[in-house]
Amino acid sequence: MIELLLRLLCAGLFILGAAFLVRRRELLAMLIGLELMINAANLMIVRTALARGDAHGLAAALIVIAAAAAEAAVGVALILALYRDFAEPEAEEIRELQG
Amino acid sequence: MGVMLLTWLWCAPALASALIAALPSRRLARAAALMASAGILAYALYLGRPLFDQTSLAILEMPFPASAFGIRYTLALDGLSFSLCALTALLTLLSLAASWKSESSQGFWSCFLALEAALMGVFLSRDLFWFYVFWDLALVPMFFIIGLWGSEGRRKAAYKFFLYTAAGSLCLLLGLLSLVVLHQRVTGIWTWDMAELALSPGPGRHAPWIFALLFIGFGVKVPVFPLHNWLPEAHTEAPAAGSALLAGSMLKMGVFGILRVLLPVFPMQCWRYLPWLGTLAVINILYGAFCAMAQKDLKRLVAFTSVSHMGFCLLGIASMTNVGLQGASLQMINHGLSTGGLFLLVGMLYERTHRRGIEDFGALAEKAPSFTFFFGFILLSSIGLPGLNGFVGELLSLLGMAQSYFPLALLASMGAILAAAYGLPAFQKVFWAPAGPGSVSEKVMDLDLREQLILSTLCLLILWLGLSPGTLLRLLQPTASLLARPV
Amino acid sequence: MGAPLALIAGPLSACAGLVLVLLLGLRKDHPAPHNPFIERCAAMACTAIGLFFLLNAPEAARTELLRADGWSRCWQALFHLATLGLLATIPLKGERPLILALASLAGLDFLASADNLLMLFVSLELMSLPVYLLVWGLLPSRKSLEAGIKYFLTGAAASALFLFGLALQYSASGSFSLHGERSADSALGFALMCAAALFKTGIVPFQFWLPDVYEASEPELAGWMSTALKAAGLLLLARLLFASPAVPAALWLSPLAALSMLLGNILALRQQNLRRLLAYSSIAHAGALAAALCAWTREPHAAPAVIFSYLSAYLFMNFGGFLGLRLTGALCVQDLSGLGRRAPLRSAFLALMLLSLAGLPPTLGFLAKLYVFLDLLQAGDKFLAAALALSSLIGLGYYLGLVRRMYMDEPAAAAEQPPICSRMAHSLIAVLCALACMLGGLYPSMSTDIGSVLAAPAAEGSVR
Amino acid sequence: MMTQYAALGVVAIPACALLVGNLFFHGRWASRMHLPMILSCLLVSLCSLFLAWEVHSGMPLLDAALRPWISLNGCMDSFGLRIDALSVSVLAMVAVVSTLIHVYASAYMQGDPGYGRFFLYFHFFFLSMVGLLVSNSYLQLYIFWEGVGLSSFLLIGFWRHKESARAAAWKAFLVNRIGDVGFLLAVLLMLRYFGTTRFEVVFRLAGELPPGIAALIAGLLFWGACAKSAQFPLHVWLPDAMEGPTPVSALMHAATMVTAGVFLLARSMPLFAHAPQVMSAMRAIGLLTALAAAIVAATQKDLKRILAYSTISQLGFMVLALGAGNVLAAVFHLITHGFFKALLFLCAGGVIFALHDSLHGATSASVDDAGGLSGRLPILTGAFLIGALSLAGLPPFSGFFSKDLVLESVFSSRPLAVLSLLTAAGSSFYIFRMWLLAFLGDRSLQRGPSSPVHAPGLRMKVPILSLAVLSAAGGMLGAPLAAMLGAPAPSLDLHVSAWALGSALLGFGAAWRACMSRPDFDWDWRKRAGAFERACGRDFGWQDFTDGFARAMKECADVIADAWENRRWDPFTESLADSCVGLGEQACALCRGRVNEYAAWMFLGTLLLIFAWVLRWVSCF
Amino acid sequence: MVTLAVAVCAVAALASAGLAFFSKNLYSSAFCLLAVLLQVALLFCLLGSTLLGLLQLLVYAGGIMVLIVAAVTAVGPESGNAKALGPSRAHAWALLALCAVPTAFFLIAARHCAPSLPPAAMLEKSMARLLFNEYALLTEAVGLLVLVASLSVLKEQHD
Repeated sequence: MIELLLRLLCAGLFILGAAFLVRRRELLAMLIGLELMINAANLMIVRTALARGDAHGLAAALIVIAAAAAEAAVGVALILALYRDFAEPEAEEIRELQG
Repeated sequence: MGVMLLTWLWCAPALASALIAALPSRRLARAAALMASAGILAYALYLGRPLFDQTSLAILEMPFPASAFGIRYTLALDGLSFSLCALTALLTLLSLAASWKSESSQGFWSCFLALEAALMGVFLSRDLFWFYVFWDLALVPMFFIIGLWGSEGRRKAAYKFFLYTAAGSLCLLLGLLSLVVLHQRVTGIWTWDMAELALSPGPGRHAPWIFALLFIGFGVKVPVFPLHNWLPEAHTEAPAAGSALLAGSMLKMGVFGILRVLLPVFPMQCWRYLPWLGTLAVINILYGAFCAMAQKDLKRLVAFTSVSHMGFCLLGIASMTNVGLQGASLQMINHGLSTGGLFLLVGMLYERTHRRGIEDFGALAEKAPSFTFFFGFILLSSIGLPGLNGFVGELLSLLGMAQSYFPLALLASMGAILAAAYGLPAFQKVFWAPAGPGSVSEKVMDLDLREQLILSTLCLLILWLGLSPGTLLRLLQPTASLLARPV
Repeated sequence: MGAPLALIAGPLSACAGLVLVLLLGLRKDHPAPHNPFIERCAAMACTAIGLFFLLNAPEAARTELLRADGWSRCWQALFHLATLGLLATIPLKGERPLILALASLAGLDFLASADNLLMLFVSLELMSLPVYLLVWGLLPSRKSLEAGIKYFLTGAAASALFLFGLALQYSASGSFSLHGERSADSALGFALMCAAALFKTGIVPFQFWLPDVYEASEPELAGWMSTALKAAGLLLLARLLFASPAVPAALWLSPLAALSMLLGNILALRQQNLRRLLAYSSIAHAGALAAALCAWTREPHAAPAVIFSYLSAYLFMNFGGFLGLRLTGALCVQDLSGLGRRAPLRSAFLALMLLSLAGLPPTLGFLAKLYVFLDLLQAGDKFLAAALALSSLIGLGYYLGLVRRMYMDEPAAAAEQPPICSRMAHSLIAVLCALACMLGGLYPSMSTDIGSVLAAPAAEGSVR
Repeated sequence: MMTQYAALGVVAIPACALLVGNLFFHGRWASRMHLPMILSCLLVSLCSLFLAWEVHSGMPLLDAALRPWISLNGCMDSFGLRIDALSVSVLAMVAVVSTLIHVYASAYMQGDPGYGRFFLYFHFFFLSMVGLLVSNSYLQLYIFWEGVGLSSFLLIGFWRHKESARAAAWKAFLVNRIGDVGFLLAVLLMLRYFGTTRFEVVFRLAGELPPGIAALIAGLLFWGACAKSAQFPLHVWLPDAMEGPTPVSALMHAATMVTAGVFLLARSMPLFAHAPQVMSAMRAIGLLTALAAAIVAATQKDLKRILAYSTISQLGFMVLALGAGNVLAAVFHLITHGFFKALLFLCAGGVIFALHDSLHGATSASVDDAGGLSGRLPILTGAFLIGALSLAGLPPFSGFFSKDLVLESVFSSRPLAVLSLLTAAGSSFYIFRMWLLAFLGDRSLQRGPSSPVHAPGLRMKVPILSLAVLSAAGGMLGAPLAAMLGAPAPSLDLHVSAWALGSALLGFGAAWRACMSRPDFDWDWRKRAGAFERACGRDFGWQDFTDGFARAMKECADVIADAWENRRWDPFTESLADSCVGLGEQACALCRGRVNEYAAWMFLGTLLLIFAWVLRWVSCF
Repeated sequence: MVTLAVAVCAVAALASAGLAFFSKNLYSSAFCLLAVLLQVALLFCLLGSTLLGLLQLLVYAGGIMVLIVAAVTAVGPESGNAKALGPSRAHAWALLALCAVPTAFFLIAARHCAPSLPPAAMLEKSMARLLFNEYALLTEAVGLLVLVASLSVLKEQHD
């Protein structure tokens, strides 16, 4: 039961995160979506680790959290730079490169 | 390793090409190119001595051991290769001599020698890998020759030439590779050697496909009927020397490939498809002739006659008889001489007037009698007047077909009628008819000594081959009798 | 010492270089833009030392995370070689790009020897995170920022896909080993991870970021990315393919490969920006590589060597191609008009690279393509072979179009001609690339020779 | 030994003369080009007469291979010489007549800007014909056969500024090519079945051929001969060929070109013996041609055209004789025809030369332009009369004997006999009509010119007179010729001679009645039956048909080259490339630079991968 | 009991994620994200790893959320113009519909999962040991990653 629930939650979070990327046009919202996706994965890892009593999974979760933090930092830095230099934090606005 | 005599035959022009590209002055480059090509011709003839003496049937050179996938650098010079190499060397020399006055840069001369190197490589290689390398390599200098030194439409023509023939090359590549891979799969031996792949058991049920791929690959170069339409444009736009070499040597690559690869590997298929191949050949002959008949541009006309003449090569091959194959081989040489000569002549006309239209000229016979003589002579060779070389090749090809399948020979011989129908009116219009209002005939000076020498060489060869083709046929015979269908 | 050295020689040298550059950067405190020559040399020296160790460390070794053998060493050597080129040529206004490149190199090295999904994920992150910053930072402009953000967002999404796949595989097998237990979850997991790998390689529905990013980056960086990062993606793909449950690659990879080859070349036909054009061409080349990978799953014999030969050939010719863009200073197609007369040597170099990319004999590119053809035909994959042939033809269309433009078009007005870059390092590397492309093509046993080095892992079956 | 040298000399001397003329007679010397040529002709005549004498006195057949040409496993041919009765008899006639025409031409062409070139071509014509006669294989014969075609092309188009001359030259070459292809195919078949085309081998083995093949070969050879000897349906080039200078016409009609076809047929008789169907076709075609051409000749006005149709008609007689298997008759008629036709042409040329001033540059004259010349050109009048009498077949002129032989050979069949007698009457009619109108007619009625006429010079008179003598006395050659050919000596069959004589006289009477008794008859008749006259002028529509066919071919070429090659196929191949670029444009619509879309595509791709995997996984269970 | 708590948390997390997606205001999106993160941390605790829960709280709520909120503050919560973008709504729904199959597969796969064991003791301790022994290199690599990330921030300051 718990398994099913958690799987539902993981899938839901992951798909919602993807939906952020597909449908939201604010870059920061897309970042939020990314965090959701990572969290979904992390939840899955932790659940497995705890269910199997496997310390490797926990270590992995910790490492993933750190990596996600690094990624988020880079993302925020990029978006802020765009805002600061060009004041356009929208996906729709950055379309200079195309074709 | 030895001295690698044959390797030098393609290495020498390659090196000369690189050297000439680096020379500081145009005049120096020109002289060097001419000397180099003369030297290469002499060297080629020197190499062919044992073949002439009939002390050996072929010279083989395999200096290196086999490498990955059984690729092995192997060169062989037999009668067929030798005659094509000599033809290439000769045409290069004559074409370069004919463009002596062009103020082209070093690149021009360099490109021609590079082209010569690639062509020599094609005619010498016995290893399919190297064959293909040279085959494709030949496109590059020709691309530049057309694209850089051609006439107005050169950019498009060069592009079209390259892409069209490269499409054929890719088919060829696929076919060759399938052949090699299938051979390996069946026999367990990696080999790219043409001789070893002959009658390969590899293709099996895939044979029709591989045959088709190879045929398309070679056919584009020949060119075979529906795949011919790169040729008129390339010929028309190329500089005279370029079209001479393109027609004279490059088209031969296709026929050479058919003789060297397609026939030995797929004799059964060839026999089975004989009526179809023959039909294609006949279509080539008649189609080229009909198209030539309607042309208003001299160079385009000559280009279409090429299509028609190469049809005779194909006809001889399709007959799969000893005589027909010899005829096809001979026709290659003949076509090289006569069409090469015609292109040079049209080029000389273009050099003087920058016009090529039939309507642009008239009454040249009065202005330029020796020009008229040479043009008429080579034209007669091209339309197959007996006593000149063109006739011998056509006769043997037709005879071969007559031995295998007479109705096709009958149809093909209509080409001889059409030849008169396209060649002579153009000749009459340009040389006999009074000059029209827009004519540029006044600008035409008669040939100077250099040009007369070039053309006399060709004419002498034409006459010699017409009256005594035996010498050359002896060289070509071993290949032909090897490939002929046993009676 | 031998065994651990074999394991971490690559990343260690990269990290050492990174630290060295950081330390050297401390000696002066002014942040003004400058060209840090010493730092560049230090970074290159460390990378070269790493390369040296890699080539001279014959032992095979493995830990829980990593394993070192001929296979991983070869890839690491490739990465080091590419990075050396990047480090030597990248234009600098501070030492930060060096640090980022070295960090990414460390990630690449880890990726090559990783034997553990978690390690793969972390190295993937370590490989790509600095590149987002490099793309953004090297050419600080709106375009580069836009490319950086696009790359980041899509790249992070790919990482998330990988991560979720990893979690699924973990839940299926209870370990992060590549060769764990199989279950329904791992089917999903491998699909997700493969998607991430395809993203890094730039295979068709995952390729959209690639032209944008290449267009906005410096040519050297784009050249490096198209070789090193693409190779990494392919490596990842290969790993997953041979660890994954038995889903035949023909089912999903071959259509995608064919699509990449064709679409990449077709899209490149109409490009005006040269970097974008080369980006599309690199998509097509990735398709060819993926095709070779498909053949690998059917015909395991020669394929690793084939893929590696293709990649090393591609390293020379594509890096050379981008270098040619830098050397000629050409940005868009029009800039090439009449270049042949203005800068004969440079345009000859660029033309050689383009013809090599087009796969014309006797260049290295031809040999690479020939191997792939052979491989495909050996595997009996006629469909892919035909697609490759067709795409080569289309590719020839634009490569040749560029050559034609260089030599057969009238030059633009003098004012509009782009300036020509003349740096020693560029010229030197260009000469190297040209030599490799010309002579390599005449050396048909390249693949078997590489194969003999790679043979060890292939025989052991670790890759499979 | 002597005979071999003489035989070789027959070919070698003209070749040397050509070489010498080509190399040395340039510039000022071009006007002396006739010297080496006439000398060579004389030498060849001597050689050939010597050979004829030798053959007559019983020299065995000379058949020598000189040098190999194409040798494929020894199955092909060499260059060689064959001197036998047939070749030597025709050769002697050709050489002598050509010599005379050469002499005549040197005067006739005096002052023409292309004088040197003319003699080169002219002599090349001669060389080709001589080579053709002494060939010992079909293949070698074919070489010279084409050489004859080429030189006729050059000579008919000699006045190259004239549109009509160019067209006629092309037409001659083309039609001859059409015939040549038949010959070529016959050669191919011979090579296929015998491995060689040497006469002796071919004739020896001909009996062993499958019956259909023998007929095919014979038919193809006949087709080739039809073109050269201007038999229906390939005769269309000959009337137009009058565009060349008159000596060319004389040479072509008397000695070189048209005789080649008859010679080929005579030569191939052993082969034709195995193809009776072809023989009957030859009879039919020969007779049809003879009759039709005679009718057409009777309606023509142009001097040279009348003679041209007359040639066609006479050639029809020869083919008729050959079809009946009578080689002697054909060859004999060939020789006498050579004499009197050359004579007639030279006379016509003399008339044209004489009327030069009033023709305003035209190169031919009609009977209208001439008329009533007898007073001013007595020699020509007399010589022409001799030629006409000979052609009409009145004794004792040469034509009488040869025509008699021809009629004799077909007399056994009533329809053939009637028709050929009718033709003989027709010949008599048209030639006397021509003579009467041109030389005796009333000037005033014929609106003839009154400007002064040029009397022919010595160099024109001598050939004319010599030929007149030959035409008059050529009948004596019958017996030696028969002896040489191994046929029974011709003896006059009085029955046949009477009929022949009667028909000739009938023709003469009709001509006299038409032209002299009512001088305006000719013109009234023209007005009344204009349609018939036009039809005759176009060979009863056959010319229209062939012209239409040529036009259709040209249009066909235009359609292929333009409508198909240039407008369809070429653009199609190019559009393949363009469509690739177009596809790129379409695909670019997908890359609009929106990062959301990138992500969407990525997820879509991932989903597809998942589907592949899941499907696979599910299908495992 | 735990199941119920997990269920509540899960539903809450999903709901707040949905809210985040549909709210037009970036602030509220960020706060909804915070809620999701908190629920996930809670879930970690509920499932048996308090340490990870705390870390999640620290890193995400304390680090990442601060970053995001700061960024939102800098950028402004309202979206600018509201042009249609990217894939249309229909396409997005289609994509979502396609997701249904793998999701179902994923949920059904729960049956094949290994039965859960009782929580092992000392799990977190062995995790720590792992991080500094077998996974040492991994830790190093992540350290490098963080270094790179911090460089990006430094870059911000430099330029």
